Formats: sequence, structure tokens, C-alpha cells
Amino acid sequence: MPTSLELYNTLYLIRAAEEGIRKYYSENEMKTPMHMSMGSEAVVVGVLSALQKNDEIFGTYRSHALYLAKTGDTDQFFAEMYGKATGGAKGKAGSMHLSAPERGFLGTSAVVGTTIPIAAGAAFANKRAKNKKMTAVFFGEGAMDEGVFWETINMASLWKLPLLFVCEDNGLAIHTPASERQGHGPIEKIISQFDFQIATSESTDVERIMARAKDVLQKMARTKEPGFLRLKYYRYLEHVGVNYDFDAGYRAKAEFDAWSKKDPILLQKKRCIRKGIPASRLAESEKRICKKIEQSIRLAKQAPFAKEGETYTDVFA
Amino acid sequence: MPTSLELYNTLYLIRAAEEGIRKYYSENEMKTPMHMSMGSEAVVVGVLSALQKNDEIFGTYRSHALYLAKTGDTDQFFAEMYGKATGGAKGKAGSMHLSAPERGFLGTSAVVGTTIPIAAGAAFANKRAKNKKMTAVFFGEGAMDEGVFWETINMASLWKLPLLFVCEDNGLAIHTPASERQGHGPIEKIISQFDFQIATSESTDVERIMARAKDVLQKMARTKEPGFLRLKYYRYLEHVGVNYDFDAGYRAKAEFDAWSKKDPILLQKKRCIRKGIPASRLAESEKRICKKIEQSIRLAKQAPFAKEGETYTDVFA
Amino acid sequence: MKRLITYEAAINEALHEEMQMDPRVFVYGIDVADHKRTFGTGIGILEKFGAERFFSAPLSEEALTGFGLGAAINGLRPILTHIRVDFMLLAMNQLVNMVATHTYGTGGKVKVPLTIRAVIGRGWGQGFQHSKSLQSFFAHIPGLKVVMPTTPYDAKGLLKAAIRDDAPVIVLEHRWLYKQKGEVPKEDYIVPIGSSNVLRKGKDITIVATSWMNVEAAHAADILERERGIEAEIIDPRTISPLHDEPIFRSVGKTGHCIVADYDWANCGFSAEVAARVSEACYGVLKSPVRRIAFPETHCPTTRPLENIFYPNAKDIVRAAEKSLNLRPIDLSKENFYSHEHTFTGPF
Amino acid sequence: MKRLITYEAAINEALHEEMQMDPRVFVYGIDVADHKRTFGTGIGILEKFGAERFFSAPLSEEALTGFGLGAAINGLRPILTHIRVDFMLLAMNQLVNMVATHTYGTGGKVKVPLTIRAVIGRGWGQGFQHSKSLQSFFAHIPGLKVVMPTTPYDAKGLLKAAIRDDAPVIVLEHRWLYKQKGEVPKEDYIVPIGSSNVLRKGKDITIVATSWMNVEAAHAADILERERGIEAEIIDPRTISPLHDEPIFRSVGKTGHCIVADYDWANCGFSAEVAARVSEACYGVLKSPVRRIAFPETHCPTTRPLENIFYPNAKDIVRAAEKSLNLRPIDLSKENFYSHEHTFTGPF
Ligand SMILES: Cc1ncc(C[n+]2csc(CCOP(=O)(O)OP(=O)(O)O)c2C)c(N)n1
Ligand SMILES: Cc1ncc(C[n+]2csc(CCOP(=O)(O)OP(=O)(O)O)c2C)c(N)n1
Ligand SMILES: [Mg+2]
Ligand SMILES: [Mg+2]
Repeated sequence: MPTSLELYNTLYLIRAAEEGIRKYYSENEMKTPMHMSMGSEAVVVGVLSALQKNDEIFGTYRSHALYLAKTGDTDQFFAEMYGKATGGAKGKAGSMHLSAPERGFLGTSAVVGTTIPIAAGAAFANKRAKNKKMTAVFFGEGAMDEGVFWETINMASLWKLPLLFVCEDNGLAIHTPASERQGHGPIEKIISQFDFQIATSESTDVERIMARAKDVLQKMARTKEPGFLRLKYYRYLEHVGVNYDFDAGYRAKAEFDAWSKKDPILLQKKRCIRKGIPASRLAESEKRICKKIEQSIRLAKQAPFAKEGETYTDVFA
Repeated sequence: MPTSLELYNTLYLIRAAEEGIRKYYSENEMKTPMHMSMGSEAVVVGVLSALQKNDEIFGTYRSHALYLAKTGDTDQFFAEMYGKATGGAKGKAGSMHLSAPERGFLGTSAVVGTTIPIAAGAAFANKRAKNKKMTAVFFGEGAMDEGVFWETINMASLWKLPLLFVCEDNGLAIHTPASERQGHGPIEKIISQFDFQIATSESTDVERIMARAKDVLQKMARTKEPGFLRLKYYRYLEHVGVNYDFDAGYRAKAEFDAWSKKDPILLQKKRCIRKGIPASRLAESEKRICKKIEQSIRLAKQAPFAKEGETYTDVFA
Repeated sequence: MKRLITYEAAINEALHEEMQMDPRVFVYGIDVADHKRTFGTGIGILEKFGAERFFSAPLSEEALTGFGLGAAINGLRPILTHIRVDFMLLAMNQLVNMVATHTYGTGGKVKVPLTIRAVIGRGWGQGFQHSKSLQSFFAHIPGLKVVMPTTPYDAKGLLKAAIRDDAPVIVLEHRWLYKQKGEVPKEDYIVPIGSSNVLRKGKDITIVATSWMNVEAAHAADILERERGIEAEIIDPRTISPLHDEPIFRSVGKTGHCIVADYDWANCGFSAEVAARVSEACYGVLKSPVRRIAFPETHCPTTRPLENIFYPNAKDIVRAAEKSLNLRPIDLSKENFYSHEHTFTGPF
Repeated sequence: MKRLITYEAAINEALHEEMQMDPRVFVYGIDVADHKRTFGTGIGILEKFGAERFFSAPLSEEALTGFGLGAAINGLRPILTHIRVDFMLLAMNQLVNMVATHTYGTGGKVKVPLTIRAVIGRGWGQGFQHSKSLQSFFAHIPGLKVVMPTTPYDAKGLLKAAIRDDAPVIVLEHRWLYKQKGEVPKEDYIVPIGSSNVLRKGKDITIVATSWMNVEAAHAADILERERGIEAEIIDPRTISPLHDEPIFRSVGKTGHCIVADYDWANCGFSAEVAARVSEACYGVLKSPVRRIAFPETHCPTTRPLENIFYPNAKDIVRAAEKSLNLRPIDLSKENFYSHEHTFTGPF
């Protein structure tokens, strides 16, 4: 179980890494569209902290937080952002297709909903192997508009797959609110008609989310049923890109102001202080993390691009 | 509102037409795979009788009953079965793609679930035209396995479409029971989480089904919500083909025996008699219908095939 | 008086005009009604025609495609819009099994006036899931018409023709073209579907190019003319299916050489179709084999240097022409090839 | 000693052997475990290997395809089975955006040993939604391998190779082939993916045929030989992608004439690809243009007389050969062309 400080460090790592992206993005060297995680850190870290280290995860094009929380790595992360040969996929993937299969981060995708059935297949393989591994698939609430979400919910229930669905619910698909896309009540009421263990949360408190996730995971282990988490958060930045976009008119800055008061990093910092962790210790942590990130960015900038021939390799295993 | 006798006549027409197919199929002149409606007559006639004449419908590859109930036509029907130029689609469609757009039967398909979203679009057009037309889409419970079913349920609820979903639930997709395909409880409990008017029935009594459908249609008119009917029935024959297949082992003949005691045609005949309609009048009706069918079959056999060039026409309107 | 407007504005005009003229026309799709309005092509429509005729939809491509078919056969003329053609892969079943066959399956009784717009092509580090073109897929299927306008003139004229067509038409718009300017009349006009266009006259070699590749072909033709005095004739089929191949055959009959520069994968692609047709129709006339330029047998990588290799450009066309004409490759190191970088920086 | 078994039995053997040898292999798909067992190809597997390795699935093609990818990257070797290739259209998104790109997108770290079997081709009045082949679609996409076995020998050998391949392989089986018999060794063997096969030697004209068209080509070659003394060489590519084109070029180099008889639509199809490649590689050697035989630009009608016109057969090949060789058409009215009627009557 991670300590409050450890949790804080992970939250901070994610936020700082994305601040690093924001800082350098205008240099136009990270030539990959950025779908930022900012605002969702507690959701991601909370769930991952409830999972075991060798459990497996899938994400979306919005997976900076997921990658960083799962791997702790920033070197390959930034190398991939800079499109360098030292990136996890030699620059072929970029921000939208992060993965680290060797560390249980099995895949992401820029097509909404697509990793959901893949995660079901991975979970099936684990079930067959009886290796007790859990698979968690993270997706936006927009994915629930897609038929494949429902197909996979059905399959997971039917075949009792060790699969945790994690809906990162920011209420938006690009700029269209869920109310203009979804004609149903709370999704958990629907999922409860399948054989599922379910929890929801609107918290930005990483430890509460972790507890929620843990509870569901325990029930899943007992019942052998799949699980479903719907976790609300607020997307701080524009859909794609590194900027705020409250001037675009589709949402009010006031929403952001309310959510940022309970910003997940802030909350956890307060908890640490409340728990008596000295401010200096936190500052030290933060400094160490920032240094690590700056170092990774430097390395990424210096690293070479993949050779021309790499364009044609890896089509077949 | 159709009378009991009129309802009986329609039920009888469908049954007799399919008996006609069974009688002549082995001659190998109707070269089209037959997915027989036998057993579902009350479901189809019940719902269609609750609808208005100019309401619009969509079906599946299993739509003999639907076609006959909607159009009353047997000439073009059999011509299409025999693949003749005089068929509704000049023989291009066959049994699996029946339609009669000029009479509100807008389409069918041999790919499971595919007419469901099309019906939604048709309903949208009616809503836009404010013509008060209702669209009903008939599908097997197998279609609920497909993502597009859920996508369309969502859309219908969201956009308040004048669309009635009619699930003809025989509990089987080819030979696989719903329990091996569906990991959820009763579908109506799920649909109730959307904005829908809902009813279910296990009856084979056409008048009860009609009443159920009517009730839902009235509520739909009042609330402007879409509707959902789940109507159980028993598929008498093999999935495709004109024979019984209780020897195949995937279902027990005893089931059939139980259902056939409450056979929809039988039930309605009994009601007619109970209501004082003389047996002679019924017999006369039956005879007239059988004659009409034999006549249509004869015409179909005599009719010419479409000219060779027809292979290439109708690709574009 | 010449009126120069952008491709994006030309599309916007087509939509405004058709929606004004015909109340049956409506536009829908994922996120179409947001403030970005599909690269600006949808500006002002919501405000003018209301949410009943211009609305965003759930993320349900398969159902949305069926929805369009249903609306089209029931009196409306829908325009379904996809911000990336890649998402049409979710709707191939509706498109191929249903939309393409509906008229045939009803024995010709029913028309399907459905238009599907999709944005194609290279973006900015978009990677392998946001960079396809897929015209070869669509053209493979009978019952679907496929157009790829290159110029603003064609963008407007072909979209208007598509909307008025009683068959399903897929309109593929390359995102790099949106900012290109060209002459577009204010008056109502259409460009007939199924009419190829000679974009540049020449006598020495025929270049058949699609969509963005016409921009590259124009550049290649400039180089060939300037550096070697070779006159390339550029033919933009504009309609991929049904292909109007006569002008291509006529041109090759004159030049004896043919290069196909397509913006899709080569294998079983549109470039193969053109090459096969030209090789057959111009057999005996061809002075060199038809050469194909297309996407290589790999996926589009995200990182810029490899992405640059993935996408064919003017240089590839020059090199192919040199091969066909049996010339030694000239030095192109001083040549300034198009880079989107000059006009655009991220993130989209 | 020759052992003659059916195509269906050959596939069944391949499944039994591979599942016996490798516990990671499993079979799933819609209705696969019913009593019909996919045209008999699945007989005995449930009984021998149990429901964990052979099971029916919900009607959810898109999710089932993703499921296969997930299982394949996590240690298993799935075989997804479709009773009709047409239903793969519901899964094009998973297939093209996910399955085909997964290895590339992970920088080559992850293998995708997924096999997808699908039944193709003409049935018995199946109409336009149950009669496609789609090899041209699949071959268009980098990262997917596509095979179409014609003989029982190849059916077994290619399926075994597919199962052992670390890349996704699509195996297309023509339903009329299931009952065809051929020599199949009892011993373990594979047919390497990407190896074309000369099915019949000849010196006068090359016929490249796919799947069922090889049966038609054999008949056509018999007629040509018997009636005109012409020796046709028949090449079965067996693998559609990646295509092993060398043997085709070598053959055309010898004969100077080439006909492609494909079992799919012509436009942007495999027949175009072969024609384009041969026209380019054999430029100057070809004594006549490459001729293509394929599905016409229409949908498959249900009624028999039109269905007979839709599907190309031996007669079309004879006629094409006559054109290539500049011969007058011979009288074929006495010829008995293959009709499935003789071996099969409905309803399936
Ligand atoms: C199948 C598909 N349709 C449309 C898109 C375009 N698109 C990209 S992101 C996005 C919104 C997805 O919203 P959600 O799933 O809630 O994720 P979020 O971006 O909010 O994290 C859409 C519609 C896509 N990528 N894939
Ligand atoms: C998309 C799709 N997948 C698979 C099939 C093969 N198939 C034909 S009928 C059928 C069963 C459908 O069951 P249901 O929807 O309950 O209809 P029923 O036949 O019982 O009337 C299946 C799986 C198909 N036609 N379409
Ligand atoms: Mg969202
Ligand atoms: Mg059923």
C-alpha cells in the first residue's frame, strides 16, 4: 500500500511532467497532439494504487497520467513525445499511443472505445492462465456512446472476466457534453443489471478513490465478477493541446475554479502536511521530481531520431 | 381496429403461406434460404394491428410474417420467393430481403441488428415531417448482442424518436441460447434506465399482444418517448430451412409441444368460435386464403425471370 | 472578376446554398456543432438553419450511418460528417452491407440521397489511426460514389453534386487543402460526379493524381518543366468511383507515359486500378510501364522524420518521371519541398 | 500411399493437430460450438479440448475481434471464426485500426498471433449480404496477412502456418471447396505464407486464379487444351498478401499472356493489383494486355439466373484467353460447366 507521501509524489510527477510539456510545447519539437491528463491525476493514481504492480492496464490517447503512474518512467516518456529512437516505441507512437508492455501497460488507442474489448481478451488470457492478474481498462465517458462498450460489458459479465472498467468521466467528448450524447440515467444503474461489482466517486481525493477501487477489487476477487468504476473529474485544459480554453464558450471558467479548489495534487499535499510530513520534505520531493523531468527532457532533446528504415519495420512481428 | 375474425384471417394467411413454402420447397424452385416465421405470428400481427396502416416498419431476414401482415400481398411475395421478375424486387431480394416501400415496409436485412439504426433515421424523418407516423423495427433477441442495438437505444431515447423497438424473443440465435450470449438480466430493466415506454409479453394471444402494443403506443404518443416491446415466442422450425430439427439436440421437442398447445392460430380460432363466429365462416375464410396462396404460387411459377441485364441495374438510383 | 476563396469557405458556401435551397438537407455527426465547426466548414449554419438541421451526435458511427440511410430513404437528404475518415471503419458494415445495397435490394424502388463527408490525410503527428484516406476501400464497393475534390472550385461543385445525387456519395477532404485558395464563382454550379479534369496540359508524360497529390504533382511538373523542359499533363480524376477514365487514356495516348500518384496504400488500391486500366487500354501505346506512387506498405508513424518518409511528395513524382523517361536523376537538394510546418503548427 | 480427404476434413485436422500441440490455441466465434460446427470443420474439438478452448460467443463481431487481439498479446493464440466474411465488416475498425497496427504501434515489442477464419463466396441464393470475399479489403491494409487456400493440402498447411504465425492472418475459405477432395499427408507440415504455387504447367498463357476460381481455371485449361491445343499455366497465389509475385512474373515471362481470375470485385481489387504488377514487371514481354476476370460492378442478386451471371466461371476464362491469344470464340454450348446444384441443394 503506498503511503500518503508516495501517492503525493506520483500525483506530483504527473502534474509536473505535464507542466514540462506545457513549458516546452511551443518550441514545436514535440510534434504529437497532446491530450492532457491534467485534472484526472487522483482518478488514475487512486485506481492504480489499488491494483497490484503486475496487474495489467489499457488506456486511451489521454494516458499521460496512466503511463507515468504505472511505470514511473520519464525518460522513455519524453523521448516518445519528442519522437526519438529512445522512446518506448521509437517515436512511432507519440503521445496518443503510449504503452509499456514490459511493465503491464498493454496499450492505448486514439480511436474511442477500442481498447475495451482488447482488455477483455487480455483478461480472458489471465483467467485461463489462472495467474490472478487483474486487467483494468481506462476510458472516457464518451466511449460509452460506442456499441463496442456495451458488447464488452456483456461479454465481461457473461464470461466473468477479471476485468475492471474504469470510466474517467469528465462529462465531455471533445466539446460536446454527455447530456447531448447520452439518453440514459447513471450508467452504474444500467451496469447493475449485469453481474458486476460497481462503485462511483466524484472525489478528487486520491486516497478515497483508492479505497473505493480497493473495495471493488476485493469484491471482484470474491465473486469472480468484473468491476466497474465511474470516476468524475474535471478536464482542466482544452480537448487536445496544452492550453486553457474557457474563452471557447462551451464551458464556464467558474466550473474550473470550483474544481481547482479541490485539485487532487493540492488535496494530497494538504493531507501530507496534516499528517505531519514536513513541508521541507515535500519541497525536496518536488524538487527531485522536477529535476528528473528536466533531465528526461534534456535527454530526449539530445537523443537521435530513428533511422529512416524504421519507417518500414515492425509491420509484422 | 381489426375484428377477431380479421385477426384470425391474417394469422391464418401467414401460417398457410409458410405451409405453402414447406409444401413446394423440396421442388427446389424457390432458391432462397428460408428463415421461417412459424410460431411468431401473434407477435407480428398483434403489433401491426396496434399500429396505423401508414406507419412504417423494418424487419430482418425472418420477415415472412411481417411482410404478409403489413401488405396482405401474396403474389409479389411468392414471385420473390421463386426469384421472378414479378417479385417485389424482381428476384434480387429473395426471402431474406423482403420489402414493400410503397406500403410502408421499408426494409429488412440478413445482417443481424442492421435495420435498427436505419429505423431510427426513418423515425427522425417522420418526426421532422411532423406527420405523426410511427416507425416500428422488429428484430430477434440476438440483435441485442450487437453494439449497434445499444447505440440506437441511446439515440432513440436522447432524441425522443417516434420509434417502437419490437424484440421478437425466441431465445435462440441460430442454435445458441440467449443464456450463452447475454450476461444481463431482463432487457426491459435496462431499457427502463433510458426514457422509454416498455412492455413485455409471453403470450401467444394476438389480442393480448395487440392490447399491450396499443397501450405502449398510446403512452409513446403522450410522452413523445420511444417504445420497447419484448415479446416471447417459440421458433417452431430450424433456424434456416423448412423442417423441424428437434433431433439436432440443442433443444427439446417437449418445449415445442408445450408451445404448440397455445399456438397463436389455434388460440385465435378458439376465440372466434367462442365469440360465436360459425365454424363454416372460418372454414370459408381458410379456403379462400388457401386458394389465394395456391393462385399466387401458380402465378409465381409461371412468371418469367428478370432479363440478364437486370443483374447490373439498380446499383444506383 | 475572379473571386478567390479557401477550400474551407467553398465547402461552407456549398452547405449554405444547398441547405437554403432544399429544406430536406441536414448536417449531423460527432461534434459537428462545436465552436470549431469541422475546420470551419460549418460556420454559420447552426445560426441560420437551427439545431434541427445541424447537430452533434453521440459517438456511434455505425448507428449514425444507418440513421443517415433511414433518413435518406424517408424523405431527407442527410450529410453525415466525420472529422477523420478512420472512424468510418466503425461503420463499414452499415456502409457496405446496407447503404451500398439498399437501392439494389429494393429492385431500384428506393433512392439513397446520403452524403458522407470525411476528413482525410496527413495532419501533424497524427500517427497511424488518424491519417488514412481509404478511397480504395470505398471505391471497391458497388453502389457507393467516391469523390476527392482538390481545388476550392471542385470542393464546392462536387459537394453540391453529392448532396443532389440520389445515390450515396462519399466526399473525402484532405485537411491540408482547407486553407488553399482558388477561384470559386458566386453563382450556383455543380461539378458532375464522374468527370475527370485536366489540371495542367502537357505532352510528355501523364500524371494521374488524387487529392493532395495534385499539389505535389503541380510542384513536380514545375520542376520537370523548369529543369528539363518536360511538359507533364496532370489529370485529377476528382471522382474515384465511378472513374471517368477516358481522359486518362486519351492523355496517355498522347504522352505514352503514365504515373499514378495516389494518396492511399498501393496494394489493391486506387493506384493499382488506374495502372491496370491504363496498361490494358493503352497497351501498345505505352512507352514505359505505368508507375505507381502511393503509401508504402507500412503504417503512418508519428515522429516527423519517419512521417516525412511515409508520405509521398513531389520528389517521388519527379524521380518516377525520370525513370519513365529514362533520364538521370537531377539534383533536387536545392529544391524547397512543401512542408506543412510553414503554414501550421499543432496541436491538431 | 495417397490419402484423399475433403477440404473440410483437412481444416479439421489442422485444428486438431495445432490444438493438441499448443495449449495456447483456442477457437471461438458466433455459433462455432453448435452441432453444425462451421461446415464440419470443428468436429470433435469441443469433445477433445473442452469448452474453455472451443466456445460460442455473443453476436458482437467488433468486440470479439478486439478480444482476440487482447488474448493474442497476452499469451494465447486465438482462432476467431466467422461463418460469413460479410460479418467481418462489423469489425473493420478493430481489424484495421487495432489488430493491424498493434505491433507497429508498440515499436515491434508485441506479437499478434491471431488467426481469423472466414467463410466466403457463393452459397445458394445467399444474395448480396452473404456472398462477398473481401480479400482486396484485407490485403489493402499493411500488417494483415491474407491467405485463400484452394486445395485440401493448402487448407491444412496454410491454416497451420497461420496459427503459428506471430502476425494476424486472415484465412478465407470458399464454401464450395469444403466438399472437394485432395491429397493430404498425415504428417505435420505447413504451407509457408507468401508462397505462390503453380497448379498446372503450361507454356501458352498464364492464369492467376484465387480460391474457387482455380477450379474454374482448371476447367478452362482443360477446354483450351482439348479444343485448341493451348497449354495454360495456372498459378494459385494462395497468399493474397504479402503476395509472392515472382512465380507469376516468371510464368508471364514465358507465356507472354496473363489473365487474372479473381473472386472479388474488380475495382481497386486484387485483380487490379496483379494486373498492375504484371504490367509493370513484364513490360515489353507481354504479348497482350493483362485481362481481368472478377465480380462485375453490381451486387450479388438472389435469383438463380442473375446469380449465375454475377459469378465468373470457366467460360469467362476461356473467352478471355481467346481474346488474349487473338482466337475466335469456340462453341461452348456443349460444355458442361460446374453447377453447385449437382452437389448441393438448400437451404444453406
Ligand atoms: C471512434 C471515434 N470516434 C470519434 C473520435 C474523435 N474523438 C476523439 S476524442 C473524442 C472524445 C472522446 O471523449 P471521451 O471518451 O469522454 O474521452 P475524453 O477525451 O473526455 O478523455 C472524440 C469524439 C475518435 N477518436 N474515435
Ligand atoms: C452481424 C451478423 N452476425 C452473425 C450473423 C449470422 N446469423 C444469422 S441469423 C443469426 C441469429 C440471430 O438471432 P436473432 O437475432 O435472435 O434472430 P432469430 O434468428 O432468432 O429470429 C446469426 C448469428 C448475421 N447474420 N449477422
Ligand atoms: Mg470525456
Ligand atoms: Mg432469436
